[in-house]
Amino acid sequence: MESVGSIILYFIVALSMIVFSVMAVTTRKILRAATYLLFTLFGTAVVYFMLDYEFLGAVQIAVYAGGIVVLFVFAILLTSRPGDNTERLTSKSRMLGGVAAVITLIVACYSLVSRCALAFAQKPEMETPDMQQIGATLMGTGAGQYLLPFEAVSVLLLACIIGGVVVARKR
Amino acid sequence: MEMTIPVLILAIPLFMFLFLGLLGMKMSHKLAGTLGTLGMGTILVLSYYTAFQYFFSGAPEFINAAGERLQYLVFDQTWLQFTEKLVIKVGFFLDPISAMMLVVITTISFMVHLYSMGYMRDHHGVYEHGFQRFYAFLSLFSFSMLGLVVAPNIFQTYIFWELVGASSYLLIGFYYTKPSAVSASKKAFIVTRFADLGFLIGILVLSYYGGTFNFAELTSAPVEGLAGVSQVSLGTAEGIKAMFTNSAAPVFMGASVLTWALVLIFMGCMGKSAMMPLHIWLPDAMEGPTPVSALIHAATMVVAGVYLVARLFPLYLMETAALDIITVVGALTAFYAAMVACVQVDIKRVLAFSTISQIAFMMVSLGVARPEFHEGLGYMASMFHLFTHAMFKALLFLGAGALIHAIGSNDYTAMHGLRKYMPITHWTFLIGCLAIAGIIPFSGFFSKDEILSSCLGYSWVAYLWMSLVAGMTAFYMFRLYYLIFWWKEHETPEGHHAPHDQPWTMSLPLIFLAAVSCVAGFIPFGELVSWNGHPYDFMAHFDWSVAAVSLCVAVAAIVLATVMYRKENPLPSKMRNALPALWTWCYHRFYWDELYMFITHSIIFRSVCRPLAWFDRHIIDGTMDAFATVTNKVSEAIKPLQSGQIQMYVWYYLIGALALGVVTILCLL
Amino acid sequence: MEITAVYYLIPALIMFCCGVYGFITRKNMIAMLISLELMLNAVDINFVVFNRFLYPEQMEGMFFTLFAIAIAAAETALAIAIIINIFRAAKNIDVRSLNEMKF
Amino acid sequence: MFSNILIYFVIIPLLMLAGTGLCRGVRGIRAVAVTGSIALIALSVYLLVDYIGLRAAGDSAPMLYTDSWMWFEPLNIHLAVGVDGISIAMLLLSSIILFTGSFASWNIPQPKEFFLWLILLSTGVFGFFISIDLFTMFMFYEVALIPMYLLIGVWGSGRKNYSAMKLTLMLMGGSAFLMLGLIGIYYHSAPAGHELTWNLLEIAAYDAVPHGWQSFLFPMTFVGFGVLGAMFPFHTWSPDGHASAPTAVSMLHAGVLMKLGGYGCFRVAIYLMPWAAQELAWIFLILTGTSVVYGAFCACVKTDLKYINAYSSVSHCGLVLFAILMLNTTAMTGAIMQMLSHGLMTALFFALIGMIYGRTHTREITQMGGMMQILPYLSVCYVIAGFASLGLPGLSGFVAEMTIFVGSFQAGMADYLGGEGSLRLVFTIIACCSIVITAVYILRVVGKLLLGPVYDDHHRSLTDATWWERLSTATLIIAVAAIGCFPNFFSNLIKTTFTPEIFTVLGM
Repeated sequence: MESVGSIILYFIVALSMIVFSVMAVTTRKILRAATYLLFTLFGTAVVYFMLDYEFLGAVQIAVYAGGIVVLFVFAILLTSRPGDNTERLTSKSRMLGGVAAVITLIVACYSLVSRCALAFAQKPEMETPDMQQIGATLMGTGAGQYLLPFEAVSVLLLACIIGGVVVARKR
Repeated sequence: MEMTIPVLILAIPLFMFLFLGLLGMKMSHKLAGTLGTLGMGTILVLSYYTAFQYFFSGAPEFINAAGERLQYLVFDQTWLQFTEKLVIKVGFFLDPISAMMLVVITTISFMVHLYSMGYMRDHHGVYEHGFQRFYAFLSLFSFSMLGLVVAPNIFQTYIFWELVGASSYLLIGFYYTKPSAVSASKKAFIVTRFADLGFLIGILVLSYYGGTFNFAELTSAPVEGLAGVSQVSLGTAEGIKAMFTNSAAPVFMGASVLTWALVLIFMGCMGKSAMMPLHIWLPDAMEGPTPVSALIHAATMVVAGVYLVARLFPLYLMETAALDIITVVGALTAFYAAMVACVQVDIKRVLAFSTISQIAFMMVSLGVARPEFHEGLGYMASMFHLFTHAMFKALLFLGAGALIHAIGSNDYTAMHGLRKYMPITHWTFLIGCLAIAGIIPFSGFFSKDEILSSCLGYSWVAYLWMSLVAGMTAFYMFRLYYLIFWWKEHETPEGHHAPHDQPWTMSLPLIFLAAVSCVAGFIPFGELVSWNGHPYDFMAHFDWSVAAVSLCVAVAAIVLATVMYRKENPLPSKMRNALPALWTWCYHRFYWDELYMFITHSIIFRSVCRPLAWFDRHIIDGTMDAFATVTNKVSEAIKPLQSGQIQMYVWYYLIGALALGVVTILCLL
Repeated sequence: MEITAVYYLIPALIMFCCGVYGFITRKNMIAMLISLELMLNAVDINFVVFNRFLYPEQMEGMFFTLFAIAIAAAETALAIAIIINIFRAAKNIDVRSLNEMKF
Repeated sequence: MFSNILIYFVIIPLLMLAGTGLCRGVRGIRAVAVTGSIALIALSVYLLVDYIGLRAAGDSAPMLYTDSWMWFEPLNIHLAVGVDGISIAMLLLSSIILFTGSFASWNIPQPKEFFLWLILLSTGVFGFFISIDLFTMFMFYEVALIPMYLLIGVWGSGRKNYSAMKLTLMLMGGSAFLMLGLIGIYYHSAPAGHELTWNLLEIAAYDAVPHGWQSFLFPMTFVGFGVLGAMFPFHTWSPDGHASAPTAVSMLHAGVLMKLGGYGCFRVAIYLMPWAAQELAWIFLILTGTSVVYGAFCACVKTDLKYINAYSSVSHCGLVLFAILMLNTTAMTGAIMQMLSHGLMTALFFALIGMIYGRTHTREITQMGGMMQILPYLSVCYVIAGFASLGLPGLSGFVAEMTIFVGSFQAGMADYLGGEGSLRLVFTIIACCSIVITAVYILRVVGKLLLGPVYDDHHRSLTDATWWERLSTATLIIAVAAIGCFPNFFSNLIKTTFTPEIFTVLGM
């Protein structure tokens, strides 16, 4: 049984996530969309905290909210001209997209609710993984440890930096 | 008999061909011609020696105790083995007719070699272009023809049959810059090739049932104790016939298979010997140099058909239906050719049709020959006529060549009254005409008389028919003779020398052949050649009543010709105007060429080849192209799906994923 | 009231569907990228939720999310670089105008 | 591995490839090509002599010099080699044609690239003829096909892109059938309990392909190889392809590559699936019998020299496949001889056409005439080639055709008298008719092109053959005449393969 506070918190977070993500895709101002995305990402971070993954929540805020959204904002500012940041969606395509999204939602929800008993699992007790443990797992080479993907991601990031520079470089 | 001389007889001309063909252009004209003639002279000596040995040495492999002539296989060498039994061997087969043919071929060939030394150069003594090539081809022809007559098996005959065809093609087309010569050579080759198709199938049928290609095993029985010696035997031929009749399918389309085989082989003979309806190539073949016409298209190659029928004669005796066909074809051809010969203007054409007619005589003679009547007189008569005809027809052709050489034209309209200018030619030509007309004592009289006798033994219709043709022969030959040498005084065109007799190289062959034509009739041919090797007295079968009648007919025809053509007079044109349709048809050779033109051009070319080629390009190839076109079209059609619009891709993906999800859910329900 | 896994999964699902909607309707490439981030984020939540609710003693889901975040960052950076480049070349970032290389 | 003589048939071309790659300048490349092909001729002659010696010593194995090296274990694929008389004849043919082809492309532009591809192609050809492993055989087959696309597409003339594409696609289509057939054979190659194998000899010895599968796999392999053998109605790549190809490629293609088809039909389709060969022969007899006269008729109306020759190839190669299907020793011997003969004379034809085209820049016979006066050497060679093609005794065409006709007629009569229908007989006679039609189109060309008056006075200034052209044509003519004059040597060489103790599958 959860505490009432956490239930209330849950609802606030869930509702804000849903609302902001809907707004992020429906708003016509692109900068606003980025802002709503930021809020959604914050909500996600909160979810991580609620599920006792504090490190993950911190990463989410630092990388997503702090890095990626800033990147978006820069990009928007670089590529938008005044008055150009509105786009008109035809009602037809909007409707089609909406229908597709809704059908997806229905299908997924239906299968989740009616077919997936695991979805109703109780939250078991868990110790919050401490930093030492996370660090060891990330740096270890044994079973269930992640040095190789870690290094792969580092290479990817390096490649991405170089690639970004090369692609965006002015010729 | 040792092998050296027969091998040399075949090897020397082949060597001369290769030698002159490869190196001829490097040597002078005169040297090439002399070498060729000397080579041919050597073969002449060797062949005479061989024939003499065969006929007169009395060796046990040539003649048996009963005085019957035998067949002797001098050597043979496997050339190509098809199956255990069917083997093509190259060999040398001596029997009366091949020995006789050796003499004929080498004599005429040598005369032609000699004659060409004079003929193939103009009045200033300049040799014609390709003179060496001419001698090379003559050597090739001599090689092929000798190989043909000495063949011990039918496949060797076929091989050399094709080779003489090819050398004939090369020689007819000798003046290859002349389109008419080119098309004549092409026509000759293709028409004979068509006939050879029948020959080939005939060989296949015969060898399948008979199980052998060898003449010795088809028509003769081996003689005990002497290797390679055999004797003509009806028993063997009956054995072959039994193989046909005992097989699972002895009859095909109403005739026995043996008849089919023999008729198909005869089809090859019809092509080579220019029997109707495959005769159309021979008149055109006169486009070749005249010595070639004398050698190939009068004396030797064109009688190969007769020779082959004679070679297989015991088998033909087994199926008299095939012999009847030969008789009918021969009789019709003889008459037809004689009719046409009566109106032609080109002297070589006249001689060509006369050749067709005379070969048809030989064919008829073979067709009517039966052992029951005068011990197969027809066979002997045919061979005898082949021999005499070769001599006098070569004489006539060489004489015509001399005229053409002197005048520069083939038409008698440019000649007339030449008897004073060219006496040697005149007299030799006259002897030739008398011989072919059948005037005693020239050679043609004897051979023709025997043919008529054997026709009489077969049926009186055949006798009358052939006598009529004999009369026509005398008529058209003397028409030709008078138109060339009499008719009116010769008018030499402005700026030309008066025609005169030819150099000795040309006169010598004429005189020699004329002499032979005078005396050849007295050769006791029956002693030498008969269908089964059994000699018989020639005079015992001589029918004086037949001889008298034919002599009368010939004389009457000559008289008619004299009346009409000796002096310029309006009688010929009157006769022409009396029967204009007949004259036109004869003059145009009964439109056979036009008929063939129609068949080949309009039917085969336009209605078969062109539609097939169209079909190939448009239907077959079109189908293949259509595969490509359809593939292209389909890919063009589905190319927009790969629009590069990422959102469209997401749509496709989403729809697919949703459909999959829905289906899964529905299935689980 | 017990907050079970489905309570987290449903909002994530809605977020995902919003991402889908945005991705297939928006023409602005940056907006599409934002939608993409939404979808990625929704998936991340799922990983974490399943890890937390079903296998609390393991950390695979968490680490997967961690790496996903890192890769998302890289991807976004590169995508934005490309978008800027496209903008330089085409003077707009409408996704519909980007099919010229296709044919 | 290097102790086996056969492997050198692949190694020498590979060395030639390396040599050509390293060479600079056209002289070096010519030297490499000529030296290499002389080495190959020498090798095949040595092999021929040695082979005859072994056979004379009584070695009656189906294939000699057999050897096998594994190169892909999981599927049991070997580099297995071995030859019999037929393969040796084909090797000799290929090396002669490569030799003459090198001379025929003496002055080709971009010689380095051209010879690289040409030699790669011949590597495939040689490899194909020495392999007895189906997979390796197929691999070499593809190696021989692919360079053709570039050789025609780059060095060709006329509609070369179209032709190259068409040729490659059609042959690849055939390969698709073939691959299917070969894999099918592999999976039924051995009876239960034995390891599956690609080895021809083992498959033939097991004779384990079930009849139901044979009737599916036989058409696959026969059509697959038949496409390359220009079988009606899959022959249309041949006229376009040959018309566009450069001289040496036409020579190699018509002379050797089309032989791969006939060889494969015999070696794979019939040798491994004799039951189906007997049951289904009638379908292919009709097709091949048709192509014999069909090709000849089409050749009668074409005016482009290469088209005429390509259709003539359709006719002659049709005869090869036709004879193979007769399933008797004589006809099959004839088929192989026809392959040799056609290879040599068609190479000669294409060489001459290339030489004439190189001078007059036209291949239309209506645009030329009287070449005999201008180019006597080439014209005489052309006449000889024509005579060989129309089957003049003393040249190769005659002996091959006669062997085929005699053999087919025997097979046909055996069928007819045995009450098994007269299909073989009828088609034999139809095929015989081709000798007349061949004469028609050959003499038509000879008459139009070589004889008669000179058509175009500009042609009068042309020069006759150079020494390399003379060498190349003379070699081919000598080879053609050698087969034509001494046929029994070749016939016996080939026939050993069909002797009962070796070729038992058909009960011949």
